[in-house]
Amino acid sequence: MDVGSFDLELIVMQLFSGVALGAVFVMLALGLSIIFGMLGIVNFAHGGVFMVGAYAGVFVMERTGSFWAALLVGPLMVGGLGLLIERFLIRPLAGRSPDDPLLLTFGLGYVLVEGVRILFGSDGLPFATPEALSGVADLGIGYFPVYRLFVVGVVALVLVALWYGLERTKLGLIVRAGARDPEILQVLGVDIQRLWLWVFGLGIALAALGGVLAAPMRSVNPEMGNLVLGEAFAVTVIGGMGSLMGSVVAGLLVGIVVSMTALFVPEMASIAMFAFMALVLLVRPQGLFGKPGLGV
Amino acid sequence: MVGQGMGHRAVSRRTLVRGLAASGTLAGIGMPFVARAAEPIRIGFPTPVTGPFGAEAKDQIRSAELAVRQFNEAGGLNGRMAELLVRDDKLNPGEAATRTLELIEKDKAHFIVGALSSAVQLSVNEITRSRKVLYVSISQSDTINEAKDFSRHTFHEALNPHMTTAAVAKHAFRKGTKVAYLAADYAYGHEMLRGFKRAAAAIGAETVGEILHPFGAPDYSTFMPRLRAMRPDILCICNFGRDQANSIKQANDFGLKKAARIVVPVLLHNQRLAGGADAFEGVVGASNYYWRLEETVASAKAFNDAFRAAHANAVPTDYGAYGYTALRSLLMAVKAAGDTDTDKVIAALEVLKYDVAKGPERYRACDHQAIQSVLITESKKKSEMQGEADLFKILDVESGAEAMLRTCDELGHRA
Amino acid sequence: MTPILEVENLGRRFGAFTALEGVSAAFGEGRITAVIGPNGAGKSTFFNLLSGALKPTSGALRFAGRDMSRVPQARFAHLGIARSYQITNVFPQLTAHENVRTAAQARTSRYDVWSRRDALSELAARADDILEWVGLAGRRDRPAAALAHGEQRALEIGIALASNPKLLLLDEPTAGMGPEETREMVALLRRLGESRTILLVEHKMKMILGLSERILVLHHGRLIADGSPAEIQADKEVRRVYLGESRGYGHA
Amino acid sequence: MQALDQTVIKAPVAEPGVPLRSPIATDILSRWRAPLSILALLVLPFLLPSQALAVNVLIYGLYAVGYNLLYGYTGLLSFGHAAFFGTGAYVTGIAIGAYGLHPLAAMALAVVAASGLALAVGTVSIRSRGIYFAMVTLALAQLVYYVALQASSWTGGENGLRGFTVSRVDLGIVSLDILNPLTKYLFVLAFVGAALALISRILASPFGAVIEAIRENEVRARACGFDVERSKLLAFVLSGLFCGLAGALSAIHLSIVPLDSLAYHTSGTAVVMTLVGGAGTFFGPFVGALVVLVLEDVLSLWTPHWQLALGSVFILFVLFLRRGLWGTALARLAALRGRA
Repeated sequence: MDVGSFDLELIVMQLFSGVALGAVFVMLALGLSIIFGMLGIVNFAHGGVFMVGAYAGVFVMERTGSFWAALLVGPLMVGGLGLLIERFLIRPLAGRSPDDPLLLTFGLGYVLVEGVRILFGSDGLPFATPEALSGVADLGIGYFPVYRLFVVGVVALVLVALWYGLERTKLGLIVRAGARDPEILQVLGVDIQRLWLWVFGLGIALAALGGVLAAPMRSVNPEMGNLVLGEAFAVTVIGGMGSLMGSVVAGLLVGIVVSMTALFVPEMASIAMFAFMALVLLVRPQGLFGKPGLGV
Repeated sequence: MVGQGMGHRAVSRRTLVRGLAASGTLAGIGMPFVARAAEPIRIGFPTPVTGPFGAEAKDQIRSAELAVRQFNEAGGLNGRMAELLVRDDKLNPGEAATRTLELIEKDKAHFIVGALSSAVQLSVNEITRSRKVLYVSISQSDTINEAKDFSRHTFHEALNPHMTTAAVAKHAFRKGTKVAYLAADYAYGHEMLRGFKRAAAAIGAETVGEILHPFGAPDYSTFMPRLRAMRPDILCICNFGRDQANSIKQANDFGLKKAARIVVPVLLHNQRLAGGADAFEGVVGASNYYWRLEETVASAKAFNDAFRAAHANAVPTDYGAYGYTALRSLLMAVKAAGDTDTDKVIAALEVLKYDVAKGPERYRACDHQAIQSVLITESKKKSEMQGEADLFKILDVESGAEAMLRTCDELGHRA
Repeated sequence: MTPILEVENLGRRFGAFTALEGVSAAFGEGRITAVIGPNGAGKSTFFNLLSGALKPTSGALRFAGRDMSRVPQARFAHLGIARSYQITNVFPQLTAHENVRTAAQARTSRYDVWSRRDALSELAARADDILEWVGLAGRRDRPAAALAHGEQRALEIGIALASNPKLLLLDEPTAGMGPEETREMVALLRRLGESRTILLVEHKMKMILGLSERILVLHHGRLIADGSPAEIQADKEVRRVYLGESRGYGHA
Repeated sequence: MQALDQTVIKAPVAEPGVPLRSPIATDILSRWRAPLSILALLVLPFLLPSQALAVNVLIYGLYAVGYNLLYGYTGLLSFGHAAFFGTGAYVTGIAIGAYGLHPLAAMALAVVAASGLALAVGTVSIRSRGIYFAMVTLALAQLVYYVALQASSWTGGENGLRGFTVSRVDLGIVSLDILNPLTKYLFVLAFVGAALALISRILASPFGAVIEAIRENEVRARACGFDVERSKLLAFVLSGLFCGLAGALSAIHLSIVPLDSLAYHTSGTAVVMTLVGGAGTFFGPFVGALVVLVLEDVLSLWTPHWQLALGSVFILFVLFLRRGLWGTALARLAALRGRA
């Protein structure tokens, strides 16, 4: 590959699109990371939930015609589904091996995909970029879709909200304490089951939000979650399981790695993510921000 | 949604009844002959009912069933009825291989027709050629024509990338046109890329750059700055299915469609439905069939009418047409051969000239590739669509000629 | 006589937190020594260091004259150090006999994928002997999880004995036991103490005073007293720690 | 049939309550579990809808049994075993197709390669524990998948590997016609049977006791003097070895190697089959493979949405029948005997 032929502007532009892609990765991994970090559950249905989120977005958009309604109501609907999943599928597994919720959600992934195929067909549905956010912005160094800039903004907003909620509110304090030692909360008289219910719902809603946000960029189809699961896992593993900060940094790093690979050896862009992950695992098995020896 | 199992059962029940009737009328002639005449002509039909191409598979099945029904209603092969054994290959080559083995070993299928992905057809072909069973592939690929995968039992009714890219290039490229390529990094993507570049060289179009993207990539944003920097007149997107929908959509988002014309090797009915009119608007590509061909071709009209009558006025799609033309031609060859003997049917199919849905077709001798017309279509603007099935404008019909194909020599077939 | 176990200036830090610091002591063969101290005194850390579960951040640990500070934990058992746990820590779904026999394998057949495990008659017999010793012969083929609490504690010691250790580290062997079970355990420990060096962590003072010949007192990660039961009882520092700061004898 | 398996009682049981240990008499019978399994598999092709399906049951049964060595017996939940299955298949195909090796030599090479890969993947992944392990194995298997996709000049890429159809296997004295379905079944069964005997032997060995001890209580096993990491690694390699053999057999059977054999859902298949049949039981995974494949076969004839049924069934198994079909059946039998 002739590296010399790439001018600086293109490289800077590529870096920028890497960061923007990284924001997408952060968004994809967020729901997975929250549920693992707080509840110690690996949600193998994460990709499925992401996909259901996109379909919920389509569903709301078709009825209201408003992208904003889809962005808000879609994740709430799927979050509601998340509450049901926690209550009737995850909670009965309390006290069992941590493998069990993982296995259950693995089965759930199939159910979600096939359920959507029954309801919406197997072909996929179009999802147009909202009028107000379509078009390209001139960044001086190149052009970039307005919608992708919007996604970066939303992700930043969600992260700030999460950070505030977890670090600066009493509820956040309780959740964090509970994640470290559930027994303490029981002793203090906190209804831990209800707390976990809502945390799980939040994680699912965030995964669904990722789906709605992705819908105008990626085509909406029942398999759209399959790749997301792999991507989200890679980001979470690189960042260190259960570390929110880790997911954010890892997401951005992966975005840049993929983007730079795409510039120089484009066909290797998919491998790059997993090769990067293997490298991180070799040097730091617990991930960039994970605590050593973690792993429940 | 009705499982194809039901349809298949319905066919076999009908066949059974007819078979009994036939054996009744022929009872006087002699028992061995009766037993033979009563035996249905079994055609195995692996197709990905499950998975992302379920809709295409459904169209294939419906059209294939139509062809079988027409054959049977016309009296079959001297009273021998045809029977379609539909199997779900799940878009998985391993699954397809197992199903094909079952069709051959257990169901004693006389012929195999079907498949929808390059990998699946090659897997089916691997099984059929070692068992010396005739296989008509209805999935696109250049590979299956090449000597390495080909066998005299292999027939390829579908178009191949070489044909479609040549036709599209002929229509879209001019001398000096600047062309950029975004191609999926796998055999099918390489085949399309090769086809385009070859045509471009012949026409005198200029290649300003090419990017190979990973197969199955969901995000193309990282390729867009470079594609834009190439300043092409035409962007050729050489991929398929989901990859095509995603890359066209994202090229759109990055404003590439405003700067360049987007051209694809194959433009499919169901993929366009899934991608939406806005994303595909103005995209030019090729296909084997589009229902509005009926305005100029009589056999297309007949096919559409029969299909409409059977399926509540729905129109057949491109992949549906493959199922129909493959089955019709195969059964015509069976009739011509007067037997289901594989060698005789191969001989008959090799010399058969048929026009069942899209104008004249025939199989080339060396690689058994169907020489047929290629349609150049353009995806319509939403506001110009008259009805839900009115997706494309037919820009051109490249009529079938051997010159469209790579030479037998090039494919490694020695005379 | 060279001591079987020797620690010198032993210490362990976790980040900024010092769990254990500057502990020096030597232990001869065939004695029962108790380690006591209020909660958070560093007893668990001390035991984890002695059994190889943790590596010291300072000081030295010698067993039978050999420096153990870089020896992996698994080797500790092979060299003759075995331990039991405060919380019952057996293989719940294996039978009592399998529990002990498997533990006994650790010196001889760790990676043997070819012979039949029930054909290792020597190990099987040894496991039976140990079960007899700890009073579980009648429970031989019951899964560990189906044993009574006291029986599980005995099995715990049986597992530790399987490797025929020279040094036995017992972490609260009578935790959660009633008086009757405790009496049986004490008798068992006495018998064991005749042939082995035993170090035990305990909270039941009365039992310790009757059983051990020597007592180590840890407090805030430091060794504050080391002597015979009588000496410890008289020690001012110990009295201050236990009566002044702590509201009772430990927590159990 | 209870003789086929005694080890069930050691399965990672989720429900409270302690399964009863078998009396010595059944321990003696359990020695015959491998021959009895093989006997059961001899009649299989005559009970199933097709021989091609029966061969698949053999192959996936072995794949699941190999997987179970790690999951059911060692307690490590891997989501990346497709890497070993696929490697076994690819190496067999490449060795025959590109280098003209004798099928048996090719399979031997494949097993070696799969074990080697297992050693590498195991070395990296075993350092992570619990569910983290599942994700690391999954991610590493994805890496292998993408490498195979890229290395298309070797693997055929997305089109899959072709051109190595084995029609006959020359054994010196006889030459087997592998295109004959029954001969092929018996050929595959010979390997699967030998592998089962070997696995049974490993499970009954002292090492078998070590991995069970690790599954039961890792901390304790370490304190007893077992090098937990090395034991896990050995179990991982053995597991990869048998999964690689299963892959090699699948290459011979299908005469193609699809890229799917390295995909995520192929890893999931092993998990599903093992769980449905009964993790930690000797024959359970085979039962699981049989049930899942036949269910898929039957369901897919009726509805394109068979995955909905399969997913739901799997969820129900996790919720209510964690020991799987075979495990539950054996536990019931043991309970009956216990009462008697």
